Amino acid sequence: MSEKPEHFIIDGKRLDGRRRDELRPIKIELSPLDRADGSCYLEWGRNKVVAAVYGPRELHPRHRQNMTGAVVQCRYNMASFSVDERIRPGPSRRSVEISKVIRQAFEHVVFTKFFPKTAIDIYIEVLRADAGTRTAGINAASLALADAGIPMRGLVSACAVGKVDGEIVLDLMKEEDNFGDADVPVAMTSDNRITLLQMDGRMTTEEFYKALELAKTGCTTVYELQRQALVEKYDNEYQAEGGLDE
Amino acid sequence: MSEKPEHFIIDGKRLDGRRRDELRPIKIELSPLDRADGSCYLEWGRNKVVAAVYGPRELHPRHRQNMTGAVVQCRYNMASFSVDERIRPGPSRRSVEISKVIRQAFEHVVFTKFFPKTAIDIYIEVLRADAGTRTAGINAASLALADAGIPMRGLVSACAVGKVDGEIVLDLMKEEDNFGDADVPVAMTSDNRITLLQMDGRMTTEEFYKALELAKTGCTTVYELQRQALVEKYDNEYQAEGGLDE
Amino acid sequence: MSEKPEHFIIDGKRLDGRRRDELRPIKIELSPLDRADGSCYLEWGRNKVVAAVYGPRELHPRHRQNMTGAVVQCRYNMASFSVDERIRPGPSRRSVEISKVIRQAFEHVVFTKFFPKTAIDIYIEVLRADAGTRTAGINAASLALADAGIPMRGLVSACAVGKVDGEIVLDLMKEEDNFGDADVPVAMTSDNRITLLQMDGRMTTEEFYKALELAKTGCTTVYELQRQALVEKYDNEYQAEGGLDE
Amino acid sequence: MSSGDNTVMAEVQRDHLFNLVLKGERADGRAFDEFREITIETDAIDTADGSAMVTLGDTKLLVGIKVQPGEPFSDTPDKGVIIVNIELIPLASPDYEAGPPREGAIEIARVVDRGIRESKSIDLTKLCITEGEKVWIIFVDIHVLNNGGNIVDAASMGAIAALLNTTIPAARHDLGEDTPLPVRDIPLAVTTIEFGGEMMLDPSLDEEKIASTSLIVATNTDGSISGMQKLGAEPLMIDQVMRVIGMAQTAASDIRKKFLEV
Amino acid sequence: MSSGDNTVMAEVQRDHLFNLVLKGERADGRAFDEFREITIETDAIDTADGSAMVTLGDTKLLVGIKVQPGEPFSDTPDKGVIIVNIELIPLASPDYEAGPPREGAIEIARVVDRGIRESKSIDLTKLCITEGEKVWIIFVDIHVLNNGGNIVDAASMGAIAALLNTTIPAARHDLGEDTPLPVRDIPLAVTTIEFGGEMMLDPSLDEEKIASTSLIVATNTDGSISGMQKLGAEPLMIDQVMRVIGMAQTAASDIRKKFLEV
Amino acid sequence: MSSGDNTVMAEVQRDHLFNLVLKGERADGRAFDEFREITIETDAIDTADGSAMVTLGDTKLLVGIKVQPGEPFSDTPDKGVIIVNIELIPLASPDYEAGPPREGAIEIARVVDRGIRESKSIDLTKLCITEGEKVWIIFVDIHVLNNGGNIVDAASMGAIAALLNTTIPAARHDLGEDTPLPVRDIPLAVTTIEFGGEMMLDPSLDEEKIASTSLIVATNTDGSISGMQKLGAEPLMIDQVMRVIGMAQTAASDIRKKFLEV
Repeated sequence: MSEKPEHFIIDGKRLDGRRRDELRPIKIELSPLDRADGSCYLEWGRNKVVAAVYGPRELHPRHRQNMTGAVVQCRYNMASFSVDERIRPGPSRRSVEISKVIRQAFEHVVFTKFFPKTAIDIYIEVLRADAGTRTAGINAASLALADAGIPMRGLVSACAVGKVDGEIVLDLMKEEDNFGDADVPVAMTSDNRITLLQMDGRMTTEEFYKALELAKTGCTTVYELQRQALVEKYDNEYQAEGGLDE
Repeated sequence: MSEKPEHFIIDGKRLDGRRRDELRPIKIELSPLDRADGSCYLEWGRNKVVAAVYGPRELHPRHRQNMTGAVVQCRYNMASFSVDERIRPGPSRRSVEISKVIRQAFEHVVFTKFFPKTAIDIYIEVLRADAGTRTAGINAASLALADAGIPMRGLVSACAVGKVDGEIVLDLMKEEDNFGDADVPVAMTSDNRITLLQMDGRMTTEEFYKALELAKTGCTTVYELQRQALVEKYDNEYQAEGGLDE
Repeated sequence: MSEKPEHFIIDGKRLDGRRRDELRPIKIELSPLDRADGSCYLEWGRNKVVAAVYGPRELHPRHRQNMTGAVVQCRYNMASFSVDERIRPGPSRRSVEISKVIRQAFEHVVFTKFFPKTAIDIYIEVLRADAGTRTAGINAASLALADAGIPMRGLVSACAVGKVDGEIVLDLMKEEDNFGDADVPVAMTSDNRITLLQMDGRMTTEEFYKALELAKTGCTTVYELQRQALVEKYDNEYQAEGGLDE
Repeated sequence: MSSGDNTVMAEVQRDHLFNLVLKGERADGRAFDEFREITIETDAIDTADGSAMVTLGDTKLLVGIKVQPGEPFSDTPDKGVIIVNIELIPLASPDYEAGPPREGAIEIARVVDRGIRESKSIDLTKLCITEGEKVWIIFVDIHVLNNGGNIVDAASMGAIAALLNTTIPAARHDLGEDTPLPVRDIPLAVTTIEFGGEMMLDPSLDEEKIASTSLIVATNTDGSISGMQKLGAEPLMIDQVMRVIGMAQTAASDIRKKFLEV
Repeated sequence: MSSGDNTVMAEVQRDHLFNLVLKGERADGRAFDEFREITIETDAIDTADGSAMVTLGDTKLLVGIKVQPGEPFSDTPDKGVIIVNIELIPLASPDYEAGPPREGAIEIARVVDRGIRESKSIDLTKLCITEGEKVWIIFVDIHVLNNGGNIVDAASMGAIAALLNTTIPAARHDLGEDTPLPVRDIPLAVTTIEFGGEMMLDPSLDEEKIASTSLIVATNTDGSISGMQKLGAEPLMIDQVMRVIGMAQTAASDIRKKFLEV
Repeated sequence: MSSGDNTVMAEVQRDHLFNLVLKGERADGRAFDEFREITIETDAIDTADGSAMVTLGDTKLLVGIKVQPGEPFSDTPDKGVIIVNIELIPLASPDYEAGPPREGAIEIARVVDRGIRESKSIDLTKLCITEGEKVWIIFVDIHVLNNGGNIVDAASMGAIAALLNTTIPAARHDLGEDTPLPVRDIPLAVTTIEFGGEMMLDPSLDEEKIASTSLIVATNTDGSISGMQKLGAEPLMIDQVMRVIGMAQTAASDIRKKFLEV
């Protein structure tokens, strides 16, 4: 466990050299897993997460089925070695809550009505955690859903905003998350409809408004990266299948 | 944890000033909860318990249904803060046993045959425990069943008897229960049919007979209080609905 | 916990006086339990195990049923007082694994096809454990299956072989198991088809071959004892029923 | 009953409430920003080190606090610990089942917990007995007795009311004299639901069931925000969130003044 | 099989047993106050610190005692601990299932436990090693092998027989010399069922299934009562209870003399 | 999908693979003793004290090692502890379910565990910090990401690769300087399936499903055997077992040289 730094922002630069409104580097790999119907591996700073989607598929036990649409299910899990102190395998209160809010982040965008009685299962595994695993997981899951061909209104993009040294900053790194003043994870669609919103810490109303606006620009950047990853994949497949000749 | 007192009875008076055959004060409030089909809040000395009844209602899973009558179910639970030392939430071996004997205390009086395939659920929550929570719970549950309109042969009334300083006394308080020689919880119908009987401690046959006879008078007193509470409630409802004009 | 002995074999004799290829004494009692469909009590050295078989019988829940044959199930369990250090009741990772390999030791010999949708349940209780409880359990279960009248290709017989002081020996006793170099439990049919094979420790290929050959002779001896127990039982029953006059 | 959620009756009720909203009304006659009747009775349970019985309309719950010495977390060796637990016992609703807490109960407990923790209402460093070895553990157990809707707000009121009422039982553990638990702020979580395009405070059970989405906002005495949680599938726009924050601040301030700053 | 409880066969059997009772008879020819054959073999398991194998008619069970040093309960720092556990393993009956102990097993274990504890048969203060820190924990594990009815009485006999046979393994734990466990009394629980207006001791499996109610009474060498538990829905009158107590005392006295006071 | 195991499609596939075997072929063109492509990337996760990402054909898994001080087992007070755990998380296969590890996962973990432990690859006495009080506990957590068949062999490679890559984090715990974990041998478990009378290494998912039986053999650098486990109902003859041992030794030796002895 590191110590609280004296300052988080020095000469306009954060501890890892980023500007206040700058995201950590993001790397996306689509379809790394072939058993799942869709999957995505995503690195975000030092976070490493993988998401897989199965479905629509039969839902058991039957009494959990919904006659009028698919049931979206989500399991967010951290590998026992993904953090400094080993985590006991199995669900924790934290992971149960995060699984729930992630599920609800997608219920609006998935066209569940097309698939009554089925389940759409989203699995997120955190292999290496830095701050922001839930938002990293959402971004990966969003792409895994697309990769699985699940019909959606659009992608969901997520990032956190927070407050350190009295300033609103984008995409908290671990020290900022642990010792900062506030953390606000946000997920939204490309037309800025918020599907996940949580808040930890303490902020004034004005600060909070600034934070949401900053989250909007962060999510827009993430959305562009997600879109680009999908375009590249389909370009590659198109060419692999013979391009115009097909 | 208090120390064992040197004497439990001094000049014919017990530690809280009661006579050997005297009950602690009882206070009854009917229908305090509106979600349940019937409910009752009861104070007995420093015990505070609340009972609620749901049913007859559908019983899941189906293989637990009885084709020829309702299944009576009971859950006795102590709030974690109801005693000096915090109790971990969830069932304990003690609460499982007490739930079972309370359930059996009612199986005789409820006309289960009228409601095949259903469940009648009795929930008892101990909010503040002194000695005698199971008998307090039974008295409250009996009234909650009546309040829910469940057809019954009659009310069940309960109290404990015990032995301290070599004497048989009615309705043990906490010190008498912890440090006394014997504790006998009893539940019976108004015609003295015993539906719950347990015993802890050591007694001769003669003492035990005296104890049961004392329990009988205790239960009769309790029954009168229960009856009065029901009468008052129906009087009030009758007047609220317009009395004779209705 | 005893200390590791300096030598396991002195003048060709093992710690309990046995030769390298000698089994501990085995005692078999058929049908000791009348609730089960078949049962067997077996002592093997200081091991005491009892096996019971129920079935073929209905299998719940239904989704576990196999339309084309009986499902063989096995539960191996050690009584909490069966070893020096008390065991917590309930399944352990060890007992789950042993239950599985024992089940598979029988799946080949039981004619499961005759009994679609049913379960054949094998229960093994270790009352007193020395080394070799799983093989003792298999030998008892084999007889309990026969006692229950379950149609089988033949009996399964089991014993362990191992390595101590660099030599291959039959049927490890506790010290040999705890401090020896290797332990190989084996189960086979009377025509030497291996249905269970596990190995712990370290052996060369040559040693392992010798071990398997020794296991074969051990299993043959066990088979003779099993067969004899069954013959005696049926002889007794035949005479009890009136012999030739019947 | 819960199986009836998708039935004709549910449809009819939904339509009825929707039509009311169009007219600016609620089924029980309240204004959109109006709470149901609140009562808070502290010192309800003398075996607890602090307690409060809360009613909010038909909702009824009991919060009991137990304070015990115990080990600190390894990453905060000089701080006490707060553990918030909620029991949605089957006595309180036909929809609750016995068993370990489910998703919903865990979420509520964690939201209430964060509201208290993040507001820094309790100075956890004052709960240290011996650094790295022994600190005071504060168990906040929320026992729901009747679910009439909006458990979160009732739990939040009950938790802070009970904490304000709590004594650290140092004498009982031979650790000096009993002292009141030092509480520095009064955080309150307020739930707003969105339905038919309108925002409403303090949802009743029926309103809760048909809400498209809801947003819980925890605010402090100085109006600052110390917790937020969006529930439900429908999305919210930034301006809606800001509007809800304003409603929550006003409502929390009212409740704080009326019931908690005594 | 258990699903057959409500079937025609169950009806027929019930009628048959009822007709027998009217004639003062039981299916196996016993008198109403007569026990089935009992055998008690102690020292059955040498890995246990005490043990007893009991057969009671078709019922067969094994009791093993383990004595280990451990921490006392905080409210009785100077007393040893007795923990009675019963395993109704699926080997013993087609009606038992694998898994954690259910209501029935917990009740039996607790009734047997109270019979021993409340009789003060074991002087728990003699099991204190270091006050507040270390005491002897006595695990009484009851392993049912064949359920032929009346598990409680068999378990009660087995538990006290095994305790009488128990050595405190002090040497193994470097805590002095081994000593026999000091047992001061021989409590025995006896079950009486009510059926057709008659009271019968030691119910067989079939009788147990059709009993309206049953009463377990634990008595001591001096005839005093140290435990009681009513099971089943049918009520009992005070005079019936007193009659049952008499039957239990006589039966316990017989068993004690024949099998336990050697 | 798993419900399709007994269907016509499964029959057809079985027949197809059987016909291939008769011609000495496998569906993916491999020889019977040929492994699929292997990659092992160590140091994959910097929060772990050692780690390895393994791909074996379509199978993908991640092994992370955590080394922590803790108490030794009472019967081995001077030895460190290895705990192998495998998580068959539902992300990795449509057939896996969330929940505590089942029979299959427990068996794999125990087989991999024994392979390492029995080979004496890790000198556990070197992991003792204070005898009887504190030793290093080595948690080997195997996280399966994609089940493409033959999890055991991939897990075995990953476990030893990660152990070879492990540092004992003594400095973090104020217990001296960090040192590499001392690994003395490179045990490898190799799975052989029997199908249509033939023995095949490294079964794909389809082959695994139709195998009659399989035998896992763990061997060491010197060719000695340090673990074996037969799975499946079909029996094996002694000569078959010996043949499998030879195949496993050769395959393990190849993999060891190519990937692990660097």
